[in-house]
Amino acid sequence: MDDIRLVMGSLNTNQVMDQLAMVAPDAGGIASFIGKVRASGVDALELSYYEPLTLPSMQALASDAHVRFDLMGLVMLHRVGELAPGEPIVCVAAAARHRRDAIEAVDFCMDHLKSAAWFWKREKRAGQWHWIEPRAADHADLARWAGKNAPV
Amino acid sequence: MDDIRLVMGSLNTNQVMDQLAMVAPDAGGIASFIGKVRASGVDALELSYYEPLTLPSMQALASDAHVRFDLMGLVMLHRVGELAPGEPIVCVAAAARHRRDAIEAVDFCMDHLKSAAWFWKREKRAGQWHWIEPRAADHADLARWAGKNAPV
Amino acid sequence: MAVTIIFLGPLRDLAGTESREVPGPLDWAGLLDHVGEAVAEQLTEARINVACGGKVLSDKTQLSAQDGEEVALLPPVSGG
Amino acid sequence: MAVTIIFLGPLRDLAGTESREVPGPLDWAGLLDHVGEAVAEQLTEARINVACGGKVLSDKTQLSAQDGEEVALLPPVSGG
Repeated sequence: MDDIRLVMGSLNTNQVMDQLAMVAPDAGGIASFIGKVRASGVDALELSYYEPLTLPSMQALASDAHVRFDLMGLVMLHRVGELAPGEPIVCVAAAARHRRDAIEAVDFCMDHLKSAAWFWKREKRAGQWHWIEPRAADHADLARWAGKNAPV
Repeated sequence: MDDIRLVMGSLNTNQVMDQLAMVAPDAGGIASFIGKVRASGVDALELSYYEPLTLPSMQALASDAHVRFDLMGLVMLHRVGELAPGEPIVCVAAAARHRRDAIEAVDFCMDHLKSAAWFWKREKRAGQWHWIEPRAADHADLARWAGKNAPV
Repeated sequence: MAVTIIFLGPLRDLAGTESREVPGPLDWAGLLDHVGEAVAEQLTEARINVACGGKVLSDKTQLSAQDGEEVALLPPVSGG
Repeated sequence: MAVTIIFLGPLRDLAGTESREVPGPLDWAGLLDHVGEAVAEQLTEARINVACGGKVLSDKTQLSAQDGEEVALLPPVSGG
């Protein structure tokens, strides 16, 4: 039921949500997070990846999420290439019987995609490209999961 | 920018998400939770409310969420009346500069809507109506917010 | 004019009606008298709240509803 | 056949190229020799990982790439 993908073209998040609702009709809830390029301040965003590692690392993350949370479906779509302001970068959605499994799975996957998955991100501002590293807050967010409900 | 409503007819969650993305173009992320009537097991669900308390309590909850989290937009739509299997009951979505504000705001609002907002819920199973009370887990979820980042 | 008592959620089933008009003013003892034995028994439990004029009472036994006011009997909630 | 070195993220800018072919086999000392001074300096930092044949090395100084294999230099990641 999972849909874990790198997306080259545009990302239709509504379609993703509709699809997840269809494959998990008995879910009591669907949580989601959509990360976007801010509409102002940047000219463009570029996501690069390394084929042999990036998708396998996302699939491993999805497996971890299933071990930690009771899920009926999980979607994890991540754009690669150059993105325009306002475009979605990432869409994570989880369907579960109970709402906290769905919400926590999304939180867990996003924390890992932000600072522990094989992506490199740069922003173009005023015509110049700048590489982005995770903020201290991103590392702190990731550390919350260490040892907690660890996969067995 | 907020949209806090009781909804009598059907609830178009995709429209809600698109609208929030439009009113908060500089949000880095949008988190959401959609609670649904499970497709199997129940014939119908009925949500009743008390006009003088219910919407004001949702508006107060939205204000609380703004005090606790740095939000650029908040949507909280709750169905009332009789619902069919598969229909969305509630849709909470939050737009924020940083993802954890968005995700935590949705978590916070859902915990309160589940067991601290003026709704009464009953399910029809095998032709019989049964009133539903929050599960112990719902009370525990709600208690997580007591005293934590309390509004000043 | 009268006081309107509103029965919410499962109390509606127990009372057999959504609302009832009773002569005002209405205090706690009067309320217990007017709602029937089954509802009165529930009302004495801490988990049942009472609102008067759109405000939830911090102490329901201090109820003092005037003619034209609405008194709502609020069992434990469940939304979402 | 050769070993292909892949420069990811900011290391691509520093190397001035996305990849470079060097004769195999390639060990840690050889890698430092072939990537240029700027990249070599970065590589010695703990925050840069090295993958060989699609596996991230737990100890990059133990690198032992054979002809036909790909060696990827992985700076700190940032997604989402």
